Amino acid sequence: MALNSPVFPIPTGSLLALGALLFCIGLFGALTRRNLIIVLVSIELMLNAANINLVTFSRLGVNPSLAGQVFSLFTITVAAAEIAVGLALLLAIFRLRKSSEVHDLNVHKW
Amino acid sequence: MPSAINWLQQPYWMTMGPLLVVVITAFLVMVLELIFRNGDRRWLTGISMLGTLIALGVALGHFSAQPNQALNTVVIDAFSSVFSVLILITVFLVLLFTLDYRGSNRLAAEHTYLLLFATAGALAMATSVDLVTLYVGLELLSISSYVLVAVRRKSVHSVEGGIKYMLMGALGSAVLLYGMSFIYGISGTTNLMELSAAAGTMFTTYPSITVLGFVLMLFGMGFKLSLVPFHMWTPDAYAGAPSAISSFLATLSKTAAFAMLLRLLLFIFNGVADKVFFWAGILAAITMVVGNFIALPQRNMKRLLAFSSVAQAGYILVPFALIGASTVQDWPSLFDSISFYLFAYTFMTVGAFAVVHIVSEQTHSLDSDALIGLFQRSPWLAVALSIFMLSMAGMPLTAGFLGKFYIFANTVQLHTPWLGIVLFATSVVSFFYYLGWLRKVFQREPEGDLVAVPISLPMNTLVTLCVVLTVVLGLVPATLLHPLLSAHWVY
Amino acid sequence: MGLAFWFTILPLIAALLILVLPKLSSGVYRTLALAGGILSLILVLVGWFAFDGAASSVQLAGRIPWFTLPGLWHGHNLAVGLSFGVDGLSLPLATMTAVIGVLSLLAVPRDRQRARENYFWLSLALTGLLGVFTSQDLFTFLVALELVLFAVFFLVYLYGDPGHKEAAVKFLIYRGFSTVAFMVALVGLAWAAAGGYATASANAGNAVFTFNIPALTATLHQAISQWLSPAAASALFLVLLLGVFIEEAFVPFHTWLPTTHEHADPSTNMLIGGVVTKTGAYVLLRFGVGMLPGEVRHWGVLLAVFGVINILYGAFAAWSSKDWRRLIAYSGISHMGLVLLGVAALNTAGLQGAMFMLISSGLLTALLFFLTGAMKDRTTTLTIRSLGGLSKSMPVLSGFLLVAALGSLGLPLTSGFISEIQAFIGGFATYPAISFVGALGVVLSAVYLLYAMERTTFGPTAEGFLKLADARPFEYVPAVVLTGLVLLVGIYPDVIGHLFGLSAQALLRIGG
Amino acid sequence: MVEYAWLAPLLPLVGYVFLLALGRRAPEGLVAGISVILTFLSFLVSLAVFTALGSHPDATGAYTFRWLTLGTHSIDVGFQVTHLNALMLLVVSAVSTLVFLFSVGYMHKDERFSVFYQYLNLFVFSMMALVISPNLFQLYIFWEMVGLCSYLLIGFWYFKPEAALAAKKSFIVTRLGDVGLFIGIILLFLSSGSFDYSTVFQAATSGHLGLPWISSAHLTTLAAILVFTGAVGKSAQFPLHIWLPDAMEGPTPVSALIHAATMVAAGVYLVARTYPLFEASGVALTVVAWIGGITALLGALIALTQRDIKRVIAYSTISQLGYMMMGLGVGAYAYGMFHLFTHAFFKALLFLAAGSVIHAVDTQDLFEMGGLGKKMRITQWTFLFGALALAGVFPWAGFWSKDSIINATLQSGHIVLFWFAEIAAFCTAFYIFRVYFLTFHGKPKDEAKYAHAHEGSWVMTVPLIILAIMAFIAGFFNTGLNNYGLEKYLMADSPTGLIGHVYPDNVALMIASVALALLGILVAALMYWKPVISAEKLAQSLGGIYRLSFRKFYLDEIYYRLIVWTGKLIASIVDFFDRYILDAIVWLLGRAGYMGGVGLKYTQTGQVQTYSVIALFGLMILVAIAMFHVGGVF
Repeated sequence: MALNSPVFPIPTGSLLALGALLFCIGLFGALTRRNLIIVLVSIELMLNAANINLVTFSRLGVNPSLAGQVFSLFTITVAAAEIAVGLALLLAIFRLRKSSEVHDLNVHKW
Repeated sequence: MPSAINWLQQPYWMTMGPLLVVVITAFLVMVLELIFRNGDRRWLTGISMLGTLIALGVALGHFSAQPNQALNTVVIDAFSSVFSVLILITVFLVLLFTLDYRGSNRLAAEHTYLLLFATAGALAMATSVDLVTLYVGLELLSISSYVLVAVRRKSVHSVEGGIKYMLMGALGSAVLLYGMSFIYGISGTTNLMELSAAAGTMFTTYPSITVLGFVLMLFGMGFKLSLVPFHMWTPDAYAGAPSAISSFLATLSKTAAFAMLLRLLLFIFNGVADKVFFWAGILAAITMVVGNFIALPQRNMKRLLAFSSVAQAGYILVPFALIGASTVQDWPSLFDSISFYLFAYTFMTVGAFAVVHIVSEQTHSLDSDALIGLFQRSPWLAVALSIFMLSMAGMPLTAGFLGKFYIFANTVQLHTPWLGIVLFATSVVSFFYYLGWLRKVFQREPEGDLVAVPISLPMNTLVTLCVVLTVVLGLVPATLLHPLLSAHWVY
Repeated sequence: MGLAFWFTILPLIAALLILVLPKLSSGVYRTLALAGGILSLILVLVGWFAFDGAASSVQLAGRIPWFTLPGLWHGHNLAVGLSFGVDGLSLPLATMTAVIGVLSLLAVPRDRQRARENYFWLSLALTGLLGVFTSQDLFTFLVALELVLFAVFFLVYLYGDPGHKEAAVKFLIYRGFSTVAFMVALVGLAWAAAGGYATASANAGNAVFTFNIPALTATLHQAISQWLSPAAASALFLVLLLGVFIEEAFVPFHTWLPTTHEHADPSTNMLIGGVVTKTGAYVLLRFGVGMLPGEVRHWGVLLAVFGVINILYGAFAAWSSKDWRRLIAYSGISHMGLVLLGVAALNTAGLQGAMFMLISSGLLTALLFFLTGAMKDRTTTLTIRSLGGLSKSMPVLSGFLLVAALGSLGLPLTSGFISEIQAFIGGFATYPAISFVGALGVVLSAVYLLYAMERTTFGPTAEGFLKLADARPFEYVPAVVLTGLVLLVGIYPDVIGHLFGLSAQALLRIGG
Repeated sequence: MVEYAWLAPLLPLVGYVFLLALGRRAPEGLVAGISVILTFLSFLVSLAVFTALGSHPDATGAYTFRWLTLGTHSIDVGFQVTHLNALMLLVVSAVSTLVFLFSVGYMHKDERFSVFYQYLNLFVFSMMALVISPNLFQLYIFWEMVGLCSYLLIGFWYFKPEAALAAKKSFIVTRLGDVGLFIGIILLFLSSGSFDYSTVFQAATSGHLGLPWISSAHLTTLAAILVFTGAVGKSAQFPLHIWLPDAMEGPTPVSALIHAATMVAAGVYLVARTYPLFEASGVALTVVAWIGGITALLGALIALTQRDIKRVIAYSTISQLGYMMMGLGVGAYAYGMFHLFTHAFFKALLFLAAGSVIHAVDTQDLFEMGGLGKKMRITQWTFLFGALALAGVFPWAGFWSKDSIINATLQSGHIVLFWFAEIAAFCTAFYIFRVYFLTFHGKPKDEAKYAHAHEGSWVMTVPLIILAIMAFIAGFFNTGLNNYGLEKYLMADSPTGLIGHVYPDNVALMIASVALALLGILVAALMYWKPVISAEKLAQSLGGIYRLSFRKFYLDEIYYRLIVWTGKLIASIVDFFDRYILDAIVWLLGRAGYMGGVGLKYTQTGQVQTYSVIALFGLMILVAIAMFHVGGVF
């Protein structure tokens, strides 16, 4: 949906594309990287992709509103909390396994 | 100061009652926990239980209340009341469960208020009608449960379970959020009521985006509900977490997720029902089949319960798939079947986890052989476990059978009998492993090397409660069905 | 409150008492279970006097509202009740169930390990079976079926010869599927009566969603005549038929029956062979003929052919079976084939013969299993080749065994004959050619039963068997009662004949 | 009197119940006393009924009450006394009374003495009830009951494996015929709407016996032949005769009563009872005649060479029953029944005499006996009477009845059958006197046995004497002397006063057959009394034929191969299919399910990223399908 507004030269499509790109990069990282930290970071990327979408829509959406930006603020906070917990857990497992590799999470199987 | 007075008299205090009570209790407990650092601090759990009970009272009060809403965000309707009540009952049972952890295997004290925060999140998911609050509630629930799973910091199992849950959960919520962003984008609002107004046009103008949004959100929910193929974290997390927490994950977080899913479906997607709900049906079928078959060769008790909970989630998803084929006047029966089965499922699952916990604590083994001769070691536990298992397998005169039957009747009346057939056929498969446990339970062992199973007071209470509720719901389903019947569902 | 309700529920009460009572001597549990069984038997017999034999309607009925399923069938509420009653078909079956139930309780050895569970599950199964025959509400009917399924599973699982656990699982899975089939078909029927599966042009004017069986029967006939689409009707019937085939152990879905019988405990076998294998045929009569007569007529040839296949297959398999219990199981299959033939004939004689055969086969199978069980106590084996000359050491038991065998090979003045000839009269009336083939079964049954008798009671007595004790006093009770009933039905069949006749005509009248 | 005919069967039933109550260990005297007295009473009743019916012939109504309702029809039970029935009643009760008396001596000191009498009483009851049953249904019931009694009594000495086998064989072989009867009466019921003889005959003769799938004429023939198969089984006609010789394993009084005089005659009775049906279809009658003729000849031929005294007499029974069937078949209804009447006496006599011999020397092998005449006068003379009667020597009973049958065969133009009958007659004379000479004349072959041989007590001799008298005079019941009373009596059953045909005596034929009989006796005498011709040499000279006769034309072997063997084959095939194909499939299915579970289980690799990838694939598929579903992207 190419929906151009006279004020902003940047077309919405490209912003959404940016979001999608970020999302995919994040997803790829989350699925492939060996190191837990990188995986967490990739997940951050995905959340931010969503944020970009929200902000875009709140300005250039079908019927723009502030809700999107508010939403993104919430998201950022939540993401921060998530990462905090993530790092805590990472430390815990590092203490126990002396490794932060995703592959070493293999106690539970079958 | 009059203005203050009528500010205090605003209806939304009442509307958000349960949520507020839980949150306040949570903070209170947190503070107290900081103050009293040492000694046996199970009285904190006591306080939390008290808070839960108060909240429960308030929530029950809502049944009689007329539907209304506060701040365009939180609503009271039969929907929210039923789910709030269920959530609060569940957390009460779980708290009771946690009382059994003391002495050497005491849980880190945080678990008490973490549970309460998670509950607050769950309540938000059940009661709010705004994407933002729904999302925040979901995250509150999830993040607390990540920590809860990993609550035993010194145990690899626990922490690894936590991390796996966390990674998958985060992934899920990210995708969910991405989907929400699209829905917001084409409607320009996050409020469900406005969304439901806009839904029709939304779909006609941007069908594919709507459906994309739906599928992405379904994916996110799918993780919480551990639907196949998003279920794979389930056994690991359940096996890793302490049994109390596993039961919490299996029941409370699923209830909340179902509530949220139902909310979203009804408000946003019911306009496009026939287009999207079919996929829910497919998911349900796959989930039932895979969940039951994968459980067949399981020996680890908690993993088996995890898979069984996967299968059960599949059963509960069936009515969701039916909404597509239904008209508004069919909804009450769908809601009833969903909520009835959720109640039944909660009681039998918590009970089963409790028994498994007791047995594994005594034998220090999670292998199902630990159950051998249980009937001699502790007849009461054996009978209780049999009742839970038979109820899950769908033996009549237990809650499980009626729940299944109700769902099945719905599939028949809404022209999707194949789902019902899959439901019962797969539950025949499930006989094999549920009754497989009972075979071990009733297996005869030489009297000599048998030690009676010690059972603490809270556990005894818990198991008794679950047994009673399971049987009562089976024998006198009216106790639950008729209140549901009287509730006016749609806001 | 109807009598039917009470005699159905009494064993359940006994079971619950057994469950809740503290640990006591097994005698107490035995007494409790027996009390429950005998009381319900007495009530059934009272029922015979209270029952108006001239009316084919449901009598002694009573209904307690149980609960309501909100909002089924477009916002209406589906009220489910504990509703029991008997008509001419179910009263004799209920009686047979009560009798065999009590006797199989008696047949439980007094020195049984874990007597408590045994009596508990047995009483539960008894309630279930009575419920199957007396339910007037689909939901209670299905509940009863499931109860039977689980209770019998545990009976087979807990007691029996080596291999009984596997047999139990086999039983459970097979019958589980048949129960599912019934659930699908029956709820489907209820739904069809409520206006479901309507053809495009039809209007389901006065459709109501009800689980009440008589009401359902009535509305279904409107449904069939007015709105139900033929395809749906056929589909429902075939699903029901599948259930019946598994439940009734018809070839080729029969393998669970010999396995179960071969390994289960005598008392359990009495119940399984006597009653549990009759529920399927009851479903076929009550819901197949009663609700979808058109379909029965339409698939009649198929039914008749399968009936004959069962008769012959069962007979030949019995001929070649090495173990008495397998033999009895297969002869049961053969008998049930005759039931299928009778139902397929869809005339009074055929249906009446089928009903008689249910009773007859039930009594005879129970008797045979009791006697072989009693023999096994002494000889420790039931392998036909290893027996012989038992008439010398246990003339009484051998005598009863002979009567039972003659009964099940259809000798006149036993219940077997009267069932056989009626079923064949019905069969020949409708499907002469098929029935001609089926009549071969009359010879074959003589062949395999007399072969087994010759090897068991006749001939020189083996050394080990010379000192064996004959029937003990308490063993006379089941033997005499069952033999007496077999002879009673054989010598004066009208005791149940007039009831069956009315029910058969009622079913056919419905069929139109 | 006729309306009290039900007393006749009732009395033995009372006896049965009474003995059952008394138990297995009841004293012999009591048991025997009750039984003999009750049967004698029922004999008196029968006699009264017989005479009463003679005086006013129209009192042959049926007394019935409803037994079971079948839709619109109802099945009745009750009793009906026609002249035929009355005659049968008389024969049955008379012979059984004598046999009961005889058994007192014969079964003396047998540990199951009481049981023996129980069975006998039950048999007599069933037989009489069969005879007076008013419809085919009740007839079938008691038809099976007498079969049961025969089964029980053949297997009375259950510990003898041969006895057990013989009992089983007799039941199953007769059952083969009974199935025919079973189907036959069902077809008659369906087509005529009733089991009652009268209704059925009505429909048959008026041609209203049709069914949708078959015309009346054909159905009549079919039903008649099916009914006849029942008779073939019961009366041991070819090809189902093989059970009767083996049945000799039972106690000899049983052979006399059941397997000579009464039960085996039931087949003949059945054909006679349903005669209108057969008459309505010519084909059926011809079949009856030929089967009868073949049987008569076959039985006689086999009897020539048997070594076992009872078997010889058994085969002679088969052959005589053949005569009766042939008689009915050629339309000589009255003569057939007449022969049944006489045969009952002299054949019972022969068996009892043989029994008394066996009792004395306890062997059944002819070639271990000899010279017993000196020690057992009465037995010898009575046996001689029986033999003469059987051989058909003037003026003994057999002569009159058999000759009238042969005569009828000739007159009715069945030439082939006539020659069969004559050859059979010659053989009959030969084989029975072979037995007579081997047993009572010549030198004792086995001294030991000869030593303790002795005449039985009065209970055994009295019946012999009475029967001997009957064997002599029974023939005169249907001669010019009493103006053919018997046949007139029997004919009274039909309104027209004629069933089948009767023929004037043919003196030339009489002389011829007597000569034939005497020739047979002479040959026997020359071979076994005054050995002029050596039996061995003769046997060797016609070896093939001799062996054929001695091995009973190998019919047993053929049947075994043909029927039993195939049956067992099928059975084992079914068994195999059941175990190793059906059950295997089921097992495999279960296994497959479990294995599927195992397979799924191993998808849980424990690698969280694998989990995510799988989940993502799920998402991809969902998105793809959903997009396709709503039609294209954007």
